[in-house]
Amino acid sequence: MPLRQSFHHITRAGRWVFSKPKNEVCSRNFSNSIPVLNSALRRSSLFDAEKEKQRQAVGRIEKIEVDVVSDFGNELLIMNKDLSTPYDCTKHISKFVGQTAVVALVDSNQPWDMHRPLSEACSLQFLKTTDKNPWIPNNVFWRSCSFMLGAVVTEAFRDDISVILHSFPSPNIQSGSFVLDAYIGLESWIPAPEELRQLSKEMIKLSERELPFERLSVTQEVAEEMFSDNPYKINHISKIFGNHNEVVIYRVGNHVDISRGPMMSHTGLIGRCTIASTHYLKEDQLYRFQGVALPKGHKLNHYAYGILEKRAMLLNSHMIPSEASLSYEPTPEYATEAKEVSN
Amino acid sequence: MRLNKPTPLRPLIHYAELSKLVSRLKIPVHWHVKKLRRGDVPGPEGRLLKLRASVTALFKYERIEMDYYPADEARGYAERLISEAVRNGPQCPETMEMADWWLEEKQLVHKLFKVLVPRYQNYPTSYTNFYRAPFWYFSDGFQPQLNEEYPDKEINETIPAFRTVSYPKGLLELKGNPYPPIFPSKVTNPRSIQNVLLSSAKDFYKSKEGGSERLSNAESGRGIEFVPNEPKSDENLIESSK
Amino acid sequence: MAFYVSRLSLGLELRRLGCKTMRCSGVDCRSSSSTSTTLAPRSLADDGKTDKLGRREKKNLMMSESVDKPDLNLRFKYPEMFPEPFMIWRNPVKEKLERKDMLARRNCISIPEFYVGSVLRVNLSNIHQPDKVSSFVGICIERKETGLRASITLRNVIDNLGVEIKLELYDPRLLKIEVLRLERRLDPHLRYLRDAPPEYSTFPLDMKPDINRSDEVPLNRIKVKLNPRPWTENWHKIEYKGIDESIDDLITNKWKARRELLRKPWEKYDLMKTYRATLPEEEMEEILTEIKDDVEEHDRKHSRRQS
Amino acid sequence: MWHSLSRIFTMSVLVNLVNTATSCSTVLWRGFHTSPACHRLQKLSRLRVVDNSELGKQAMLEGKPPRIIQVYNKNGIGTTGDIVLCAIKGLKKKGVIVGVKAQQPVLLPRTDSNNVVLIEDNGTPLGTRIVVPVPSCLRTILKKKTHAKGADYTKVLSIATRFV
Amino acid sequence: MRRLLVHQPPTVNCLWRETTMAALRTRVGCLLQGFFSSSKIPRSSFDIRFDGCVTQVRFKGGPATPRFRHPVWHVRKERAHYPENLTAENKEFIRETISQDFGPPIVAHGVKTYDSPLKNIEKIEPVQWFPGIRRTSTIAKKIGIQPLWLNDGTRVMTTLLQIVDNHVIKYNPPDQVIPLRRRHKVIPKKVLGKFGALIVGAESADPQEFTKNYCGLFRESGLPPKRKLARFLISPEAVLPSGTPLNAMHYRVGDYIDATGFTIQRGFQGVMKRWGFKGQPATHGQTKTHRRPGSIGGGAGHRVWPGKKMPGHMGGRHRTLRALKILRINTEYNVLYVTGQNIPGQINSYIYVHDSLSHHRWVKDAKDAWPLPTYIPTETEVPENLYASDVHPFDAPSITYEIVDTPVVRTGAKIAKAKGSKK
Repeated sequence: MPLRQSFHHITRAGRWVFSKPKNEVCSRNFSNSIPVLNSALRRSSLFDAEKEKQRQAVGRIEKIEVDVVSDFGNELLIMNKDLSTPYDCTKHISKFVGQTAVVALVDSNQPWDMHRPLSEACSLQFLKTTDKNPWIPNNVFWRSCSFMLGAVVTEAFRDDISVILHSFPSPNIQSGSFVLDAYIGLESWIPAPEELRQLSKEMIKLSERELPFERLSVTQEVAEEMFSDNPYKINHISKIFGNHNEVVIYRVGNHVDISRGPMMSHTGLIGRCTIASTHYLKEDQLYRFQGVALPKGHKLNHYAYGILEKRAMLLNSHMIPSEASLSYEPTPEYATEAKEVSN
Repeated sequence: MRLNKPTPLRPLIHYAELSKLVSRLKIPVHWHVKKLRRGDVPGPEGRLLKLRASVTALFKYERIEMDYYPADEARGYAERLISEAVRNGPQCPETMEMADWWLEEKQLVHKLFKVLVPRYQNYPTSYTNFYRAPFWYFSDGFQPQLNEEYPDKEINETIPAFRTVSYPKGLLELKGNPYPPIFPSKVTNPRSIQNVLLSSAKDFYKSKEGGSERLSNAESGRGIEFVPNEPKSDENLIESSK
Repeated sequence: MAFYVSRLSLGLELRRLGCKTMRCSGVDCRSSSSTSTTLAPRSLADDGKTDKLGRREKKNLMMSESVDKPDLNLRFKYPEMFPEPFMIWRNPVKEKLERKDMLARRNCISIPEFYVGSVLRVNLSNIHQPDKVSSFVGICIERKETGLRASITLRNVIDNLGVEIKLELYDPRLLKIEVLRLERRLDPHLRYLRDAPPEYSTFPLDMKPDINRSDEVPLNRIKVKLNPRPWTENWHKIEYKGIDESIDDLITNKWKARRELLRKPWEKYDLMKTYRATLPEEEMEEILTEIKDDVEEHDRKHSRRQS
Repeated sequence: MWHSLSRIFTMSVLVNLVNTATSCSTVLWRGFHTSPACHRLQKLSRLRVVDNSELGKQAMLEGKPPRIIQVYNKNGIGTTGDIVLCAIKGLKKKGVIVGVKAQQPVLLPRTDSNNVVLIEDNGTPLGTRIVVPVPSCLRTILKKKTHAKGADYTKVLSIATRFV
Repeated sequence: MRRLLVHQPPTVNCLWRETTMAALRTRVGCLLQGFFSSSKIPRSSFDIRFDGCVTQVRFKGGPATPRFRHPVWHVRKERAHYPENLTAENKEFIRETISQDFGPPIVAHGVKTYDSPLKNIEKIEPVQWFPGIRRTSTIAKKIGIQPLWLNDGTRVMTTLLQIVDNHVIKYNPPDQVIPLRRRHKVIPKKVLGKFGALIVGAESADPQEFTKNYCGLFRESGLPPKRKLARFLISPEAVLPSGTPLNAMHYRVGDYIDATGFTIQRGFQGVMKRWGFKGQPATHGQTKTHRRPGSIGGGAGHRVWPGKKMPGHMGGRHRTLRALKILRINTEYNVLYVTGQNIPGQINSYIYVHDSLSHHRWVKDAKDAWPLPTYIPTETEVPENLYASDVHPFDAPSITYEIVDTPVVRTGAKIAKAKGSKK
């Protein structure tokens, strides 16, 4: 098939034209032979192993009927149980839907990750931020931004500075910024504008890689093994497991973190992003990173966006860990259940 | 400044014609008049006859697609005709004469006074919509008319191929027509993320703490720089002659 | 400009004509002038109808109806107050300033109501005859231009010689303008009196004012018989209402045939031509409301001075 | 090139024509070109003599009005107050233009005919009276043109009956 | 006829892409069809289906006209306008924020100037005049032409120049001034390094209209972005702090100015209109040469010398009209009434107003000097209209003349002189 190969080669250039192999979930082939360089890579390889294990556990492939509901009519798809994801369903509909959908909605009430296998016959809807009621996708987007900020913050600092992520609170768009709390071993660091710009740049770079958000539900032991070097997370995991009997972890690239989810389809959905400020939370000895972002396709002039940026510079007091622990149990992200879906 | 504009010539009138009273049109009116040609009748009369056909078609079908510039001209005449009809009503003989002349079919005169005038009675905006339309191509099913002077088919196929692509097209419609709208209705969604962010920012700044924080923040001046690529010297500025 | 894809997915890219074109110079400034002609800074500061960006709130239709409108018939009384309707030459600030100057001059001397066809006496100071007031009596045969450039032409036959003088209405050399006979004629100008027998434009230099104080200005329907050719202009080309039909005897058959060709019966149907040649009614009302108070005060002042 | 005749001259010709051929419109059409009005007073332009000199009266009655053969100014186009040299009845006489048909600036009168007053070389008018009104700006203009040793043009003003 | 080649990637899956590509493909097909149908080749052999699409977009274009092209490093001013889908309340909120940031303009654009909200504006101290000092010029708008009458009754046509909301944006000292157009104009050495550049902006506008880069130019001065920017060369002594407003009182009545504008576009014109050639006779055996230039040279050179006046594009150039007198100033609307009705540029276009550099009109003495570096407002109220001494105000009584004896005149005649209107 030389022609077909060359064809593929040509079409690499177009970003929206053809999917890149790296977008495919199954194409990730993280070899165990690579030596574990740091904790992030170690976590990632553990994630791979756990994922492969869960994949093997599926056993015999069963078929389920998935009814895809859209404005243009319904479509009935026969998919594989515990293997096919909503993203796989979009491949039978349109590439465009697969690229733009933020999150899926199963049986009109349960938000479902685009890369999470479907476990039973259901009806499926794809949600976008441009929908009439974009409450779910907006919150998913906001949460994913916090997650990505964690990935960026982990990578961004020098090697001699140990970054330990604490957590990020449940998404609150009204608060004006998405938030990440992390321990970075510094106390009086006030970031210069260039440093903040560098963080924003890293966010955009991550977004341009269009990495998928992969989801796994693991047991307490696996999770504790993964986050063995993170005392905050160890603390969280035990509390979470006590409440929910499972721990949900997500991965983007090599970054793995705990979150209830759901997350958006891939990182490329961020259109515009600014990391506006950091604030030192004295009681927790944590740094709070704050940013503001807009999804792709939502355009705003520079002045209006500047207003949002200026607001994001102020301290977002939404669920500061030391205060939140008094009223919410256990970790903030798990504490608040999703509000009514049909808000 | 656009360069292709015609040179302004001094108009022949030096004062406003005060004896006539007209209502203000709600469309942008160009100061220069586009010359239009009609084959059989030369000059401004041919221009008006050509526009008359367009105006009649507009009143008949309520949505037409035609060459952009004739459509732009015809839009003004249609607006004026409706505004005269709304203003004076069918009792005014001059208005009736205008409607008689501009609308070639008799039933359209009735339509103007009985359908359109009630429709546009208290219209705060213009009565027509005007859009740019795509070019016409053979592939869209457009067949240029054969030129009878040249019965040779080959010539007839080559000549219009160049002529048909060279003129932009426009779409002209009366407002309130029965067809489905050309664009989906532009209802801004207050729940979209930028609106949520802005309205929450508004609430935040309106509240007391936001207002005070805003001031303190402005004074400290710490945070993000909003000025990328500020040039070093004044060489980026428009030159002056001194 | 944004490009949309139509909902019917026809692939049509339709571009909406926005109002962006309003800013370029070649486009009607009338529609924008509703906000910009009312530019009096002091009054703006007082009434507080502007928002914080200085944009003036749009008046409701209902609001404008409740405000009492000025009498539109006044527009014939002060025709030079209305600017030339050539849109790319207009500027609301300049028109406003010019009207202010005109009103200031009207405060000094009385510029009465008169029309083309009225007989006037003007007193003016003449640099060639210092210490004297020279005066001229004549029929107004033309009224041209607007604003401070407004001018009139007076014609009289003195000692069997037709004499015309062009005057600028706002010239400070004018001392007095007196209307001797107030009437209108059928045509916008009476330049054809130059080619008419002298009795049509002969007025005694010591003519007494003869004005009937009725509300309506009388319309003189006199038809002028022209002299035989040659003429100063081709009067047969345009149908003047004030020229007698005997003009047909004065021209050749060839000219008559050509006259038929020169007629433009379609011109009255050219609605946009009419629109471009006039000011919209709304704008006339704005101007009249602006000048109304000052003008009434001047009239009262000058009438008191005369009596 | 035919220049048009002045108003009075044309009138006299036409009156004759009308008398001879009544109610026949085609007769009025003349075989030579008449532009509507000669607004430029240059060489060979015809003038109307408006004083009561014998020479002028005779020339006008005979239908042989004077023609300009020289305009004494820089551009060769005469206006009010210019001195011209006229050919009248085989004689060369100077004249002062006291009224023109062309468009005039504000406050200067414009007349229906191009009028001239005949003078001698020293500025003395041939006649004793000007029968039509003359523009008042002549006072300034002629005073300016008068020099102590040259001709005294202000004498023309003294025979004027009415100023406009 | 210009041809524009557009290369597009081939097949796509998205719906809108597909339709577009289909349209493009068929367009190429039809163009080729039209092209080849005139030849005798059967059409079927040219029934090409394109995978990689190359399409032609053809349009009718006018003649190429000279255009001012900004350098590549010029800050882009216009931004793309796209639907932002903001609710009315949010738009209102943005507008409020703008007015909070920059302070509300007193009146909408054009008439009154933007009032600076800054507290610590540097106080301007008057500067001593010395020969050769140059102060800043201003940006005005040509708003119309109207007559004024002088005291002796003569009428002069004046152009109204409105100084629209001018503020000083920035100052670049002489060592940072980079002359523009180095290639075309040789900048004299005495000028280089002697004058600094003062950047002045006119007409404040909504920052949402412009790009972020352009708005950044105004950040240091604390002003909203301006519609028009200009650079004026000034002596370093006459420098003004950024944010200083400039108004009509920068000039005085009776001063002389130079006005620079962008002349009206007239398109491609022949020599008669462009250069005022006489043309050639209408008759007498002329064949198709009535408005042509005639000979354009010859003799020993056998060449056309550079600078020969020929047909070409007329208008659209910066031109300066010098030594125009200011007859009147309206301080309320910031309008200068300047002699002449031929100031380059259309009505409502921008004009740069400089102090006159005309040889006879520049300031040569300290006692004639204009206010330096600019007019500093005082406690006394300025009247709305300022007239030059020889101008007749409109609210003054009519002009009358009286006889004044002048013994100098040789003829002994008496000349008239204007009376009245002397307040």
